Amino acid sequence: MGKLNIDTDYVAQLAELLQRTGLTEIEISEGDARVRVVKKPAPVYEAQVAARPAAAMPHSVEAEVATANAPDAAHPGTVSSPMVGTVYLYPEPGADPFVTPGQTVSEGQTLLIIEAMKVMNQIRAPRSGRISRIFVENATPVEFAEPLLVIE
Amino acid sequence: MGKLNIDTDYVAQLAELLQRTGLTEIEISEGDARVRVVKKPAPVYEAQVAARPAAAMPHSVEAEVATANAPDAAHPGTVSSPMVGTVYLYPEPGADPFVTPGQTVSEGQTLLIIEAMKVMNQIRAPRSGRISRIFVENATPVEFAEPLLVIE
Amino acid sequence: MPGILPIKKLLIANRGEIALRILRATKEMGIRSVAVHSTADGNAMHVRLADESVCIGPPSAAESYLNAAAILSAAEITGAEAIHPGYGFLAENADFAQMVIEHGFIFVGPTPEHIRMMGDKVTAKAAVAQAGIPTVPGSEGAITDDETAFATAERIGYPVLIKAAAGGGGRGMSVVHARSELAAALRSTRNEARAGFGDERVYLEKYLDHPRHIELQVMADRYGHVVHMGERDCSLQRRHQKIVEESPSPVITETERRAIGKTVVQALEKLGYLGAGTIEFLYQDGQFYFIEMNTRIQVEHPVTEMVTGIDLVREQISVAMGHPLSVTQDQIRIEGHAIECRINAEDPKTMIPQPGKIIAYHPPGGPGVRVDSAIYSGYTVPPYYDSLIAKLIVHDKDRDRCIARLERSLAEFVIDGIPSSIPLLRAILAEPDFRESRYDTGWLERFLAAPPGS
Amino acid sequence: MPGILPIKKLLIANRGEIALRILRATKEMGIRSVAVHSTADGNAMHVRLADESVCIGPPSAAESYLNAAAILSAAEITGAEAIHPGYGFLAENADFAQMVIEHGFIFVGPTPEHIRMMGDKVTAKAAVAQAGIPTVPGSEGAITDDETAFATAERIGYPVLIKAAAGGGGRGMSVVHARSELAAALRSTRNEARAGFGDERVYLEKYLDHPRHIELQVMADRYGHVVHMGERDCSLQRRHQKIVEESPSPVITETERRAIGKTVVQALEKLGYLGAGTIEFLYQDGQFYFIEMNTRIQVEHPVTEMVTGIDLVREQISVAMGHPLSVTQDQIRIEGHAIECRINAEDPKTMIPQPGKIIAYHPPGGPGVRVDSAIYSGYTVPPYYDSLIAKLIVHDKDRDRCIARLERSLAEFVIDGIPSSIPLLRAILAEPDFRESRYDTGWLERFLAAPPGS
Repeated sequence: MGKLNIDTDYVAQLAELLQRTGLTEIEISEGDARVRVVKKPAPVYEAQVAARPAAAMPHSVEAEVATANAPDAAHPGTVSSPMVGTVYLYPEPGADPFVTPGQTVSEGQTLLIIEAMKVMNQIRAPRSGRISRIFVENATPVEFAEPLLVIE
Repeated sequence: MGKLNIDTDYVAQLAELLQRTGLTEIEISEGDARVRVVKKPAPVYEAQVAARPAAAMPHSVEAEVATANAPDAAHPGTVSSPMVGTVYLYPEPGADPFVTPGQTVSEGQTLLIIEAMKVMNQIRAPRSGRISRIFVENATPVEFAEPLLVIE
Repeated sequence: MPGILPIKKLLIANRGEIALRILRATKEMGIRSVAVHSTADGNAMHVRLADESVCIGPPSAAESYLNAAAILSAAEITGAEAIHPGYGFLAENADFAQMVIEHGFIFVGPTPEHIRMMGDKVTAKAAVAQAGIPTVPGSEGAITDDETAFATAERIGYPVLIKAAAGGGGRGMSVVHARSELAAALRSTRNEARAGFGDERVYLEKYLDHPRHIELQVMADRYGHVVHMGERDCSLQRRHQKIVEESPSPVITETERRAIGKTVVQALEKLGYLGAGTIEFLYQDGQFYFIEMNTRIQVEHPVTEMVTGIDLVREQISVAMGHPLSVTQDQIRIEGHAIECRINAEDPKTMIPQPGKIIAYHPPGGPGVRVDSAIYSGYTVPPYYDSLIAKLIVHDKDRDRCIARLERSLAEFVIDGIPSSIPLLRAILAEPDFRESRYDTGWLERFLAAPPGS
Repeated sequence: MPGILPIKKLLIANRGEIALRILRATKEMGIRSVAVHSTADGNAMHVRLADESVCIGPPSAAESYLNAAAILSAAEITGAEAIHPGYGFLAENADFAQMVIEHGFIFVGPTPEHIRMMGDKVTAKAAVAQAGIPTVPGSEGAITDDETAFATAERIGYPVLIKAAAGGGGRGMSVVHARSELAAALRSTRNEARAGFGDERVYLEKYLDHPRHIELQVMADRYGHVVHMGERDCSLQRRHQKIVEESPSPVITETERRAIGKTVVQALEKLGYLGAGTIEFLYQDGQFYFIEMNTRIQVEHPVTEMVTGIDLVREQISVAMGHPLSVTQDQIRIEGHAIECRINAEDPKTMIPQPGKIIAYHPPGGPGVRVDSAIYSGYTVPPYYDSLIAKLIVHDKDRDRCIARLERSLAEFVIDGIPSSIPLLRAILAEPDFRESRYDTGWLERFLAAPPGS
């Protein structure tokens, strides 16, 4: 059985890295050698406090929006609102919508309009792709960073 | 089957490293050798609340007593004070103490006196054995449940 | 000042929020504090914040907070000069007060004689009646003939209550609304009493069918000065447990307040009372009827503190030291409105106590909000004692604003891990009867028996 | 009532404790609330408690809380009728107030004209001086000859300050204590100014070597009524940041209070001011010298609320709706004493902000204690904004008792996980200079530079 050598500098270096990066665990293996350092995350407690008052309090618009969109908001193709305002899906009343789910769009194409301070702001596609989902409805308010639609 | 060797220096070194780096776990394996040291994370929330206000506040008699005696209070042979009062180790000033460390006592033998409400209460040995430690000093106050001495 | 007995160290013979309340007063007065506690309360807030603490016994109150010998021993070994009993436990135990004094300590409260006098309902009623405080009118003794019954009923006014002398707990009583019903009711109650208790003697007493519970806060010093600090309306009760208290009472006029205040002050001057006290009345149709006197600080004292600006616990300790009252009657003003809500660790529906661990605690803040509580996040409410865990007291210019402030404060209040009475309190506050002050001592039980949604 | 513009929904254009303070007022007034917040503040207390909330931008204040377009859009999409700016951010931005009004919303604050007037030090000083408020006396313009310098110094009294017109930040200034030093000092300051700034023009101004910062709280309605609510003494400052504020000032007499109050009220009546405002003065040797006027609610407004019993934020919203003031000058009484301590998330020694996660939070309670704070256990103080995390305000009968109550409250206060200024506040409170009111605006910096233990 071979003697185990501790490279304290090595571990300390990893610890420092852990600290700096905010990671909770580092594991490095090379051949049959393996080093793993872990730093347990802080409790536990905050989650409960954070969750409970919100539940006990009146629902906010934001909380509802967040709940409804949270799963999709994480999608890498999500286009979020760059401003607070009212979203319009049609160039004018009675017209066809700018885009519909399933449609393919090219970069720079107008996706929808957000009216803020009486100004109509065209929101353009940041990349080409297929519209897989539209979260917002016509003539409804949107917040900053609220998911608008997904381009896949 | 090879004998398991514990390299205490090695483990101590890891423990020291753990302490110094603030890590909670270190695991090192090389070939079929593997060492893993863990230090449980600092207590969960309530313990912190419990600890901090006390630390920030003036020390209480109780806290000091608890700190001094806590490890021994858990000893199964500990005799605790059944009342609040003033403890006396001697039957009268100038006399020999009722008991001394190392002495063997028999069940029912007077160990010390606790004065409460001007009444002298003889505290008797609940079992026979050897006095291994006396925690209290003569003519000092004791609380309810405060460890007095240990009979082994 | 001559006759002053300075208190440098005070022992707090209580636990929970009132122990913390007394502790806060000692800190502000520069008095060192000694907390006593059972083994179940080693982590209690007042123990942590006290200058010294002494464990006095096991969890059982009988062996700890009611253990007079242990408490006196704790005072002796710590060198405290005075003992504050709080409320409950030994607060109205005349023997304890006597022992405290005999052992050379200052008892923060009235004399043992006054505690004893007021501790017995019969002697208390007789003493205050003689001192001029109105009591519930009734027959002098047992009524044996109809003539005396008619005359008595005429004198005290209908409706009257016929009570069997040997009865109790609601048995052997009947209410008579008019003269025409009296003779028959007397006969049947006597028969019932004879059959039920083997004793046919009955009494007559005025019957109050929609009384409010109104109590007057008083404070007296060693120099014969007595002041009152207005009333508290504590009509919202369940099984005689107060839930919501307010000051001033929404049904008392300034004239009534002055009149009953003057009566009470004069009576206590006659009796030579000392310290804090509360005279409890039933109030109906403009009349006050004495129930009992509490010879201690009350749970609901903060509402009086909020409307008068007077620190009652500080004043208690101050007069116990021999200082004269810090205020005269004409300096006491009732300003704005204050309401206290008692928050218990209990199921809000069944009101069954639910001790346990508090995972999250966040009290409300902002203007006009006071919280008296000894709990904190991570604290475990022990199962051995009272379920009161917090008092929320709110002050504002008038009753409507006070209720609005109370509602927003209750909505902010977070107590997690155990159920609390906060939902019940919010439900009560939402009731039109409460908002319009239409409630008597029976209202809450009726509300709980048949809530509007049922 | 004619001319009333009811507010049913109000947007709070701020964050932190003042957003929560405004929110509490709306709840108590029955007004629906809209919180706006950056992406960093999604978990903020005021966001959670608001009826509605709108995310208005990324963490950077410039793109969120200072983003007028986003805030107005948020008001539009939620249908709010009014915007309360709080303090800081857009509170004293006249253009923003103008935009709010032009978009048809009520701005809870004064007119844009008054904000603009008071936002410029020169026009502000001229305006208030003309309205009768005392300002720091000095030369009318640049001083070019010694004769004018002598005459001016004679008029305003020694010591005087020679200030280079182009100077600033403490450079290009010299203090002259006597006539004999003036000519030489003028020469050297001119030379310095010419060398340093290429401009040798200098001004003369009265030099205050131990001033206190005293400010008057005022409130005005649309009907020309103005009242003042006494003063706040905010002399404990570090780098012009107030740390401890109290009311009444321990150095102002009732006569002085009335006189300066009357002067200020008359001046604001002349100016036709509306809403809440604060006139800040330096005070030395019995004289007041105007510094500036803040046209908004102040951080330290609670001390005034505690001694007057007036809810200033409620009053602000009420007068913004067009209601007349709820009180007249003779109904306003200063009762007892109040002190506010600002608790910052910062290293108590270096005073460097230390944002981070709060592991445990337990505010003090009991009588006379108010906490205005938007933090809670588990909350993370974001690094983007002000480090103020809590205000502890204490009220009691007099200053000594108020300090004792403050000390016990600070000792009870638990904020764990990040450092706070609580230890610094406790150290200040322990200082004899503070206890005996011997401090001026330079005291705290001297104390911090050389604490007694050093």
